[in-house]
Amino acid sequence: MNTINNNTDFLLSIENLTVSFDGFKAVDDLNLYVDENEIHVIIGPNGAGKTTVLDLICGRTRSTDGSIKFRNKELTDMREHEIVREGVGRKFQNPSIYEDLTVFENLELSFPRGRSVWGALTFQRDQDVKTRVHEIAGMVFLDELLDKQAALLSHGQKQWLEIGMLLIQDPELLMLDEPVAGMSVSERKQTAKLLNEITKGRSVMVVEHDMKFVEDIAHRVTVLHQGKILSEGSMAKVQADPKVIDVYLGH
Amino acid sequence: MRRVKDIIQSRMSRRSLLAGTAATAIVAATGAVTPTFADEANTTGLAVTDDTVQVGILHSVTGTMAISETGSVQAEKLAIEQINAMGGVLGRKIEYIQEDGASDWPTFAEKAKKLLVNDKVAAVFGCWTSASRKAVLPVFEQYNGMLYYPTFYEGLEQSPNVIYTGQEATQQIIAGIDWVAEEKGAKSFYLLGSDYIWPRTSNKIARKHIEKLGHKVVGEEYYPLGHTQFNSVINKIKLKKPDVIYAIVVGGSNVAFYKQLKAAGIDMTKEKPLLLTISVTEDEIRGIGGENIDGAYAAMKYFQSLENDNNIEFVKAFKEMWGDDVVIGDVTQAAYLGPWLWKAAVEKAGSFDIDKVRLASPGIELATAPEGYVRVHENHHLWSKTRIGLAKPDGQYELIYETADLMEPDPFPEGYQ
Amino acid sequence: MTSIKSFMSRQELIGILVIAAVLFIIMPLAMDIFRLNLFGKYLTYAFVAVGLVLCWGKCGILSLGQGVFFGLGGYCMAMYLKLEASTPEATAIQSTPGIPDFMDWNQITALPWFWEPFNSLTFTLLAIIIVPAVFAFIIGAAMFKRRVGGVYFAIITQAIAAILTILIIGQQGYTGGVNGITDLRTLKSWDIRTDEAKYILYYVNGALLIAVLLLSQIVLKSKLGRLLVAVRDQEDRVRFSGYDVSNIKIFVFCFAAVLSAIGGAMFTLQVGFMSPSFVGIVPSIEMVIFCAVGGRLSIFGAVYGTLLVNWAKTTFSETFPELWLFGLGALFIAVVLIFPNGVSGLYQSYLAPLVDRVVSTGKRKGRSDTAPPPSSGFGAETTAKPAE
Amino acid sequence: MFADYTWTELGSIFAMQGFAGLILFSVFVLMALGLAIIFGQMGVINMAHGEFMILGAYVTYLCSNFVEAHFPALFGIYFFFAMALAFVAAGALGALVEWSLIRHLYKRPLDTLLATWGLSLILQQAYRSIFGAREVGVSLPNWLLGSVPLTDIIEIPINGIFVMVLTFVIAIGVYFILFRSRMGMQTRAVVQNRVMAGAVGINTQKVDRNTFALGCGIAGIAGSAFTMIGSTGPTAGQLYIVDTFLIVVFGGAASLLGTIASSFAISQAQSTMEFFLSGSMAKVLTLLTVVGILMLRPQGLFSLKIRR
Repeated sequence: MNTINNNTDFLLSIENLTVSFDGFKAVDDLNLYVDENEIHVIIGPNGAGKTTVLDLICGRTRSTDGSIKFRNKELTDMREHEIVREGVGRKFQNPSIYEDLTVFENLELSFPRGRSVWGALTFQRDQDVKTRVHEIAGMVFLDELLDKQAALLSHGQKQWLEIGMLLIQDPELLMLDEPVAGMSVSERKQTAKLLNEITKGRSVMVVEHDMKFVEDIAHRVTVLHQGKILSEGSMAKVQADPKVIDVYLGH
Repeated sequence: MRRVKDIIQSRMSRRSLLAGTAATAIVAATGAVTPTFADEANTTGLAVTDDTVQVGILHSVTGTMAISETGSVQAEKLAIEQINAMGGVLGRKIEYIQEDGASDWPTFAEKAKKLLVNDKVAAVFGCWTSASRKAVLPVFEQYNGMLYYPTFYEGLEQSPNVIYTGQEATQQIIAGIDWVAEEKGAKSFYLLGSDYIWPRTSNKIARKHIEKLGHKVVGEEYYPLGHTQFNSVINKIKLKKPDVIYAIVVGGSNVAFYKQLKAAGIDMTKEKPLLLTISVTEDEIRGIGGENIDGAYAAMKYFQSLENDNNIEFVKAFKEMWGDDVVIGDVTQAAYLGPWLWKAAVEKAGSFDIDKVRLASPGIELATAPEGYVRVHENHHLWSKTRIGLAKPDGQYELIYETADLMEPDPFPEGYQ
Repeated sequence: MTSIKSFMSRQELIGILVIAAVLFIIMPLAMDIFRLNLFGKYLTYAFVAVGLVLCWGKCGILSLGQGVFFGLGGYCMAMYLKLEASTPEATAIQSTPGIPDFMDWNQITALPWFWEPFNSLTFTLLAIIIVPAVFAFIIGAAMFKRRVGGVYFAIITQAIAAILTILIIGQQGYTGGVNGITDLRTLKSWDIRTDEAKYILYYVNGALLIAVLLLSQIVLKSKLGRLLVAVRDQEDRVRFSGYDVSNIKIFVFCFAAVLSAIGGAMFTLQVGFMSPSFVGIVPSIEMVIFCAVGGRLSIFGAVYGTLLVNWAKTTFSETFPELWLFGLGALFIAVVLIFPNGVSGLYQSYLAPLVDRVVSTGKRKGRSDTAPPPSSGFGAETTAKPAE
Repeated sequence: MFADYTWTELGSIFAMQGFAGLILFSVFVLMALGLAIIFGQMGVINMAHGEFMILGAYVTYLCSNFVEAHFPALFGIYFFFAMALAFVAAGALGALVEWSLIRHLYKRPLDTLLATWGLSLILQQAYRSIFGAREVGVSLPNWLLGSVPLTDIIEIPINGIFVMVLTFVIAIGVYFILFRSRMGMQTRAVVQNRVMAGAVGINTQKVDRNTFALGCGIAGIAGSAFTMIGSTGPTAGQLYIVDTFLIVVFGGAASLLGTIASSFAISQAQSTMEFFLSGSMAKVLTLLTVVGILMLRPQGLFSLKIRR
């Protein structure tokens, strides 16, 4: 195996990562690197292992083998909330927000303070919190809806709210799983704008199917197929790769 | 089912009526001065009027214990009806207020308190398990009530507020063990029981007595209440080959135990080993099935098949009231004694007053008891005989042996603790 | 006023005042001491129900073993009282005077070591809180760290209730067995059986319940309270917001356990005994239904639910003893199928708007310009969304 | 603990205890199979499962009385009719309950727990009102009583063998229904993807009802078989419910094989411990071990690692 070295300049370096479910290798000896300030998009057919990679990084799934280093810190044996506290944020495919709470409360709960039981009990809604919540709500187009119960938002607004909940944590690596799925055309445009806005000063990994959207945002693209990297590089390079064409069109 | 409210209301209206019409001294609180017969009976603060007296029946009608307690309720109601038919107690008809303990001990305590404090009943017939009795005992002592408790039990108790109409442990155990040792030549015993205080205490007494006779206990075993798998202990019994299995299994476990015993090839009619129980009455046999317990011996004080005139009459009356297919077990008979013993004590005292009834109780005799003659001991238990019955496939016991004399109740047996 | 507002809305303040009025004024006036004592007994179950609102209604953790904690609290109290009742003089009749009667019946000749500390009232009071908290912590840590939740947690807690019951019954020399610990008389030589004592205990019980309600209210109105709901609805999201979900769950489970234990201790004091029949499966699940009937999302509802079910149980079984199980069974089904938010849900949808209107018309003039900015409002949970 | 016995006796002990364990195992499997279908396949917690068993037992009781009174000649084989009837009766009640109660609660598993607990209270009281509070005895044909002696110590109870054979037959039957029949395929399809199954034309409501009825029906058969070894009373069902749930959870809820394996493990452990310890402590230890293992391995003995 060509392990490069133990310390890299990459923000995130995944090496020899493998996970198998009862013998089925969903991710197979994967090597993948993410630079600072990079928007890295993972594409690939269904079942390629895209979401599994995100799950592995954020600790939702435990790897069978290999390493995931974030700022040269090993993530594979850390627990989810510890990984989050390291600065990795994760948005799920289906909007996962707290429907019973208001938009304000959703954002407030994600504010990175008072995360222990005692801290939560003594948490004060001070000016800091309010300012930050208003600021983020403005970014995700929800500043008018702060008192609305989250369950009553539209699908697109829920997606934005979840992105907002990540932003308020100010993560260094933001992972988005199909952020525009189920959105209207105008919402997609707004989302692309939003992503370009929020990626300033951080790295983003995106799993996406919508090629138009990928083209709009991607700095670098990785194509996964059957748990392995099929192709990697700029969007143009990947699109021209015959292996990729074969996988996408050959089926 | 009588509604409590109706009873209270009728009492109230009667009182106001009497107060309005005539001067028949109702609540002469001062009345210690040569009161008339009726007056004294009415001034005890109890629910007594000129022609009625109220008592409580407190058993589980719901829950797991309902199975066992139904017979006691029936017996108590029969006794009350018979007493009323004979003219009641001190010329007053007995009315009962029935409460459901729901197989739940605090409910028993709560209902007991209600009967004593709110309904001011003159006596309570009730409780079945030791746990329910232990729960109500402080209530009866605090509010000075009178409880007639029908079940054979572990002893170690003697309350001024309770008359124990069933046997305490020694009355059931000692004569039974003497009998198997003498008549059947038994030398080794396997003790088995459900895991709670009565079987444990009883087995403790049994063990002491067996050892006193110079015989041997080869095993002692307890299973949780409601346990239904006895194959392991049956295997142990087979290995140890005791002369006697001494079984104090109760409730639903009983059924499983005897069925499995039979299925495992232990034929009790062959008496190798012989099975002696103190927990299976005719009531339980109905659930077990007569064919499954055929050949077992039971040490009790009463069997439905007793052939004396009292019992023949009692069984007939019981069946008339509750249907032909009922059976009567030891506890049911003991429950039947309660109202009669209370009646006798009240009449001896000439008053319903609890303290007077208590003082009058020791020495009360009942020659009409279905089990034969009984007498109340100073310690509030009954003198009674121990009898050995042989279980028959039809679900009845055949009387094999009875002690010549009444056994003295001894709730705190010296040398057995 | 602002400090109260920060953890209580006007409606909730009214709610707590109403409960206080019912407990301290209406009931003592309306009932004789017998009924009041009974009512006090029901109130001890309300502690459990309030704990279940936090644990189950808010956080989605259904414990079918709350009876275990109720029992632990109750047994701790009972052990102290029993030791006080078992003076050598009072137990002179025994072969070993000075130990509880049931030990003597079981041939135990010396007080077991774990009974010794219960000679001290201070230790006992601490134990009532600490023992169940530690026990809940062990269960919670083992289960929640491994992400055992939902149905599995319910079944395992139920099994624990079963185990503890068998153990208490089986070890009767140390625990009093199936009879429990009975015949408790005095607390620091103060007779707890007199009517006067019952009044005092009733008021102590009521005051404790109000305190527990206030405490729960503080928890619910803190960020932790909103986190509980968040954990129930989107456990993963909470985790990926950087919270250790298992710690939150362990906390709320321990909190509910301690509340139950306080209820259990008050039960022992008011009823005068403790037995394994409050530890097992049936009482535990009945306590869940108290909470469900009241409305699993409302701590006030839980109190009313407890009182309502117990009142119904007593009345039903007095009038139709053979039928009350039908009624109770139907209640279970109805509360799940027809009104999952229980009494408080009915109140919220029918009565609350009315009350609100009446109260706010009186206050509107004074506060129209001092209304807090919308963003500091708290979202009331109104959706009928039972925990899964 | 072995010192009291000779070697031959020890041999016999293990033989007999093994057999006692096997009977217990059969009992557990019978109890748990129906629950494993309902809980494992549908995710419904049926706290009234024990009451469905008791329904089967009461049906058997009625049958035995009826046959004894009207067709004494057929008494030897009435048990088979009784079991079929028990299956039908419990299954029919199951279908009714599914239709009136369970189908509204598929998305709220904890609520099914409460609702079915309520149902169990109602059924218990119904039994009590109809059959009386006392336990009823079911008379068995003679060929089911007694035992086959192997050695002078070891005897094998016939009803034990009968229960074992019955368990085997039913387990095979369930396997075929779930994994080899169209109904089973549909059931599994609905379990795995309700929406998709509906989209390809499976009547999901009907499948749900049949699955639930099947589970209840098996409980009915189990109850019928239990009349041979246990008691039949209104509240007897409650004795089994916790054990049964633990078995299913311990086995890994979705796995029938797991249910069987966990029945085996628990029954053997319990029956062996019962021999050397007291019955109460054996029960406590067994349950504690199961709970302990479940804390370490919450998914149970057998479970598929699945992608989320």
